[in-house]
Amino acid sequence: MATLAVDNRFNEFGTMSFTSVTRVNDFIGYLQQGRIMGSRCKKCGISFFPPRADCCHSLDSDMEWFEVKGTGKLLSFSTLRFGPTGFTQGLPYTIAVLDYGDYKIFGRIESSISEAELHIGMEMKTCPHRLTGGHVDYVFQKT
Amino acid sequence: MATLAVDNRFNEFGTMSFTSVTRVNDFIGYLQQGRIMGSRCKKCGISFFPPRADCCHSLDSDMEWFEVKGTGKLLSFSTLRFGPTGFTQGLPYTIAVLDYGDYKIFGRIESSISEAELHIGMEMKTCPHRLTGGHVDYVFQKT
Amino acid sequence: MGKVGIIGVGQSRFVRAYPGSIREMVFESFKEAIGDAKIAGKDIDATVVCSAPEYDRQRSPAGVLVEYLGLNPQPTFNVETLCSSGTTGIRAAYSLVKSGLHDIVAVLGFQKTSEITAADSQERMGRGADIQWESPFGTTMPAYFAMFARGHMEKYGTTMEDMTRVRIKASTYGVLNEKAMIRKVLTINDFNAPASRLGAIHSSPLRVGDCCKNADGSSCIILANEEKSKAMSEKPVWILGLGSASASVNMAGRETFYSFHSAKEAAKKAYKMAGVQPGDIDVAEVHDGFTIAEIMAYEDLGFARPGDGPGLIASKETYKEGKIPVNVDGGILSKGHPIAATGGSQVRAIVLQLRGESGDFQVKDPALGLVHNVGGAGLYTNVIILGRE
Amino acid sequence: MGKVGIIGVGQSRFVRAYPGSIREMVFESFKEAIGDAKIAGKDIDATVVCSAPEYDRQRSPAGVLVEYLGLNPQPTFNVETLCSSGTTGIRAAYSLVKSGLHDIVAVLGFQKTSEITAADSQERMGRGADIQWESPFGTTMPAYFAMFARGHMEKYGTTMEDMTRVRIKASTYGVLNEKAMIRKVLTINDFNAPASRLGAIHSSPLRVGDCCKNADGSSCIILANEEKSKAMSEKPVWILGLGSASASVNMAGRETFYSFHSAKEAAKKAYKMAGVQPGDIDVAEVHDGFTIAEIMAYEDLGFARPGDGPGLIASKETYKEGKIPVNVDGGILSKGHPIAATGGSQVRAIVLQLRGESGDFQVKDPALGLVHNVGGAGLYTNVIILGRE
Ligand SMILES: [Zn+2]
Ligand SMILES: [Zn+2]
Repeated sequence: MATLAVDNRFNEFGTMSFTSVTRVNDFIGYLQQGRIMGSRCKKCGISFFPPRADCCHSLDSDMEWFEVKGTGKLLSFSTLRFGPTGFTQGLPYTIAVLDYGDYKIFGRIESSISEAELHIGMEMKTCPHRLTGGHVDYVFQKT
Repeated sequence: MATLAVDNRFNEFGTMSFTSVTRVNDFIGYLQQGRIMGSRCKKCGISFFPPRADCCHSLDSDMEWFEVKGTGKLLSFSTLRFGPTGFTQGLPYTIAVLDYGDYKIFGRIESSISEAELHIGMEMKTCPHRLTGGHVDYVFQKT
Repeated sequence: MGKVGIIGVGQSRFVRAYPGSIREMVFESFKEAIGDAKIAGKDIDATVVCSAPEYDRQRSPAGVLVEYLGLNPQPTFNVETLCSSGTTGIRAAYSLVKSGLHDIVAVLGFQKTSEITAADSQERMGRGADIQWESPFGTTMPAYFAMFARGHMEKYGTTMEDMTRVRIKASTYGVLNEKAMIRKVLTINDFNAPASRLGAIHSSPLRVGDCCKNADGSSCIILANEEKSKAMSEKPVWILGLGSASASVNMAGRETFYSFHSAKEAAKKAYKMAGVQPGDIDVAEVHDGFTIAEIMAYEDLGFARPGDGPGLIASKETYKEGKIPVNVDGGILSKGHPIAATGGSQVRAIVLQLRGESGDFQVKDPALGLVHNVGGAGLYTNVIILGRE
Repeated sequence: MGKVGIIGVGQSRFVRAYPGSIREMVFESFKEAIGDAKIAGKDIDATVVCSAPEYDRQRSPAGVLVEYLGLNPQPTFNVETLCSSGTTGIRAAYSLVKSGLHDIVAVLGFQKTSEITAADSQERMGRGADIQWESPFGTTMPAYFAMFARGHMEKYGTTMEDMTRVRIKASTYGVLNEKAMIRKVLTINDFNAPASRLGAIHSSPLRVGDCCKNADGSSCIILANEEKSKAMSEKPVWILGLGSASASVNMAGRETFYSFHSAKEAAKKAYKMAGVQPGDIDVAEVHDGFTIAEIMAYEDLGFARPGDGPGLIASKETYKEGKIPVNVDGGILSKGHPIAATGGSQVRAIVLQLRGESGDFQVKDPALGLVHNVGGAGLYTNVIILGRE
């Protein structure tokens, strides 16, 4: 994983990023290529999302990337009518968690999907998403 | 002492203020009139500078204003060549403490006084001072 | 090792915008607690200051506060666990006393949220989430709790009307509490009337009326060892049990969305330490920052079985005359939420109940009380069990 | 009540800019401490997180760190006393163990100061002063310590050369410490040469070379009760004395400018609790954020009489072979100052000394060690006495 002193790619994650430097900055590189990646401990085999540079089970730092594939089950969601500073332009928007079994993913529902179309337990997929200004994140879409 | 919800006069204290609302906002009113005031507990008779709305001895809040007069003895000082964000324009400047006996005052030495003119123990006086933008504070001057 | 007692409690009136500085605001509750304990500042061996630091520009407020209160050179430090900072301070103070390091410790909790806008406040609370992986999506505390509300509705069939009942109960007692910020009796009409402000969706399914409001305020709780408690206080209240737990900050690390695992863990530890059961509790303060949070608290604390929280409030068993009165001082929903002052206010409420000094909302002769204080969306929970004996 | 021991210590390398996030930086010292203690994460019953929160955008870092380290659902909280936050965490952890609430507690100290500019950093440190009455004048920590340097010079005739000696000693050991940020042997020429960077005035009378540099880093100290310490560790180090004190944050509240009253108070309490005298201490880490601070520490701790601090270093008695070796790991001046990680680094240095594991800078067979950690310009001081028995 990248360890360049000036690798601040994480600045480009989401509508507004609060983190610049992280040892999992390659996540952003993959995302810009259209791939959503988690990390897996080579020793334990445990899959982590969000990805980590270090395994909290074995305390090893020898990790490999894996691609998030398939669908996850919608665990819960909420549509915000009030957003924090920096996010009010995009209102309303819906945050949610998908359960992929080995791991879960927190993110936003794709903006064209109405709340009425959502129900807990439905299968959704996680898709790369480009924002203005070169920022990237991911959204949950219907299968 | 003032208790208006919108009395934010303390915004005008010093080069850059970090406090807007305080129950001793009248200090700023007096300072704008050219008077430097401390506060005294009516019950204990203890004089406080900086002024307080509450006495930490009797836990009473019945205070009266008194004017800082006469001279104080220079206890220590330092001339800054590096200042924090918002203060670099005025460099170098000298911070100091004067001992008035009943109380002490922290502030800046008047900018025309060179460091070579200063020595610990010298008598100085505290004078009102106007800054740009309607801000006010006080400076220590030679007697 | 002896017991640890609470010998003095104080709270400022919680307000939208306190017309003074943090030191002046904290002075109010400190003076009340000192007067309540009938001690002097010099009797205090150490202080613990509770604050969520993003709300004020003063760094390291502990230093400023102890100077203003005349408590130098005694030691002090700041503690923080978001909205549960106040009870974290009490836990820290308990251990300082119990360990023998200090005899008498004051816990000062405060927040002056009025100096920033509501959106900025949500942004700061959002940064109490995982700033790397969640805040970039525009998260807020109401939206996190809303996910638990939706999870609870899905799992147990809980309705918006069940949540409305929590707010109505809070208003019933808030109107009686002179220190509360919101003092208006609410009815179901306040939610259901057309164009109702409280009924408007905030973060679905939660409505504006399901969410607490930020406030300015301070609280002060004074703890002492057993010897000093008995010597100095006519009615010391004893800390019998303390439980604390954490959960993953990232929602992707949570197993379920209808319960707070940290609350269940903290409760289990507190009950074990006190050697009591949920059914033994006579009066409780739970963290009702959101209506759903009170319903989940009933279940996480064992006052109701999982899914039976709505039934407990529907049958009014958490009213003052019920089998387990909860938040009968109006709770956070009525008092307002000055983040790190809230835990101290909850503890004060239970101490006054156990002393029989709660006036209009006094529960009949309680012997055991409980405080449940949550930081973040179940990220941290503290549970404290207090008793007369 | 049994003793409280330290069974594991860890520290990341202190660097100017850590190429990762705070969670990743804390992982480094945590892993080292866990390995040192030969325990697993699940053995840890609670964590205390030490951070001066203005340096990072993550609010409430405790939650994020315990999740990353796999320590849920055990409780955690944040503590802060500016530059002494690290030892405040150890004091809090001591009382959590001693009180019986927990058996094993990890103290995580960290700061990532590199994400903000040096001027912004000074501004934040300045807001660690009284923001109402002092920060509007443009205060910084170097200027505050400079006022004490000038006071000490006036009172005792201390010279700039005396202060230079402190920095030279630090550099002597910093070069040997693989975890130090600044690893270069300095001589008096580095201060006195024309156009010398270290000799340039920073805040008179202090020069650039009298001031430490901010750093990024983390530390981890693992405490355990007596039973677990003896069972788990071959060489537990015991916490024998703890002293803590505060002083007025406003310089207008200080009596003198040649000593820190909080340090004298804290030392008095720590010596009393441990039942030892200054002359009994075999090795010490003192808070040398500024050269003058180490000289004052000698006097405040009783290693030298008031005014005799300069003589103690001039006679090299605080070198490794002297009667009271001080900061022989390079101190803050060489290691760099990752604010809330510093206290843990100091404690780690003494623990390794008492175990005989300090390598190139091992003092001969020390039995008693002392840590002195100052927050602000003498606003807070913690003193901790550690021993092999
Ligand atoms: Zn692993
Ligand atoms: Zn008085």
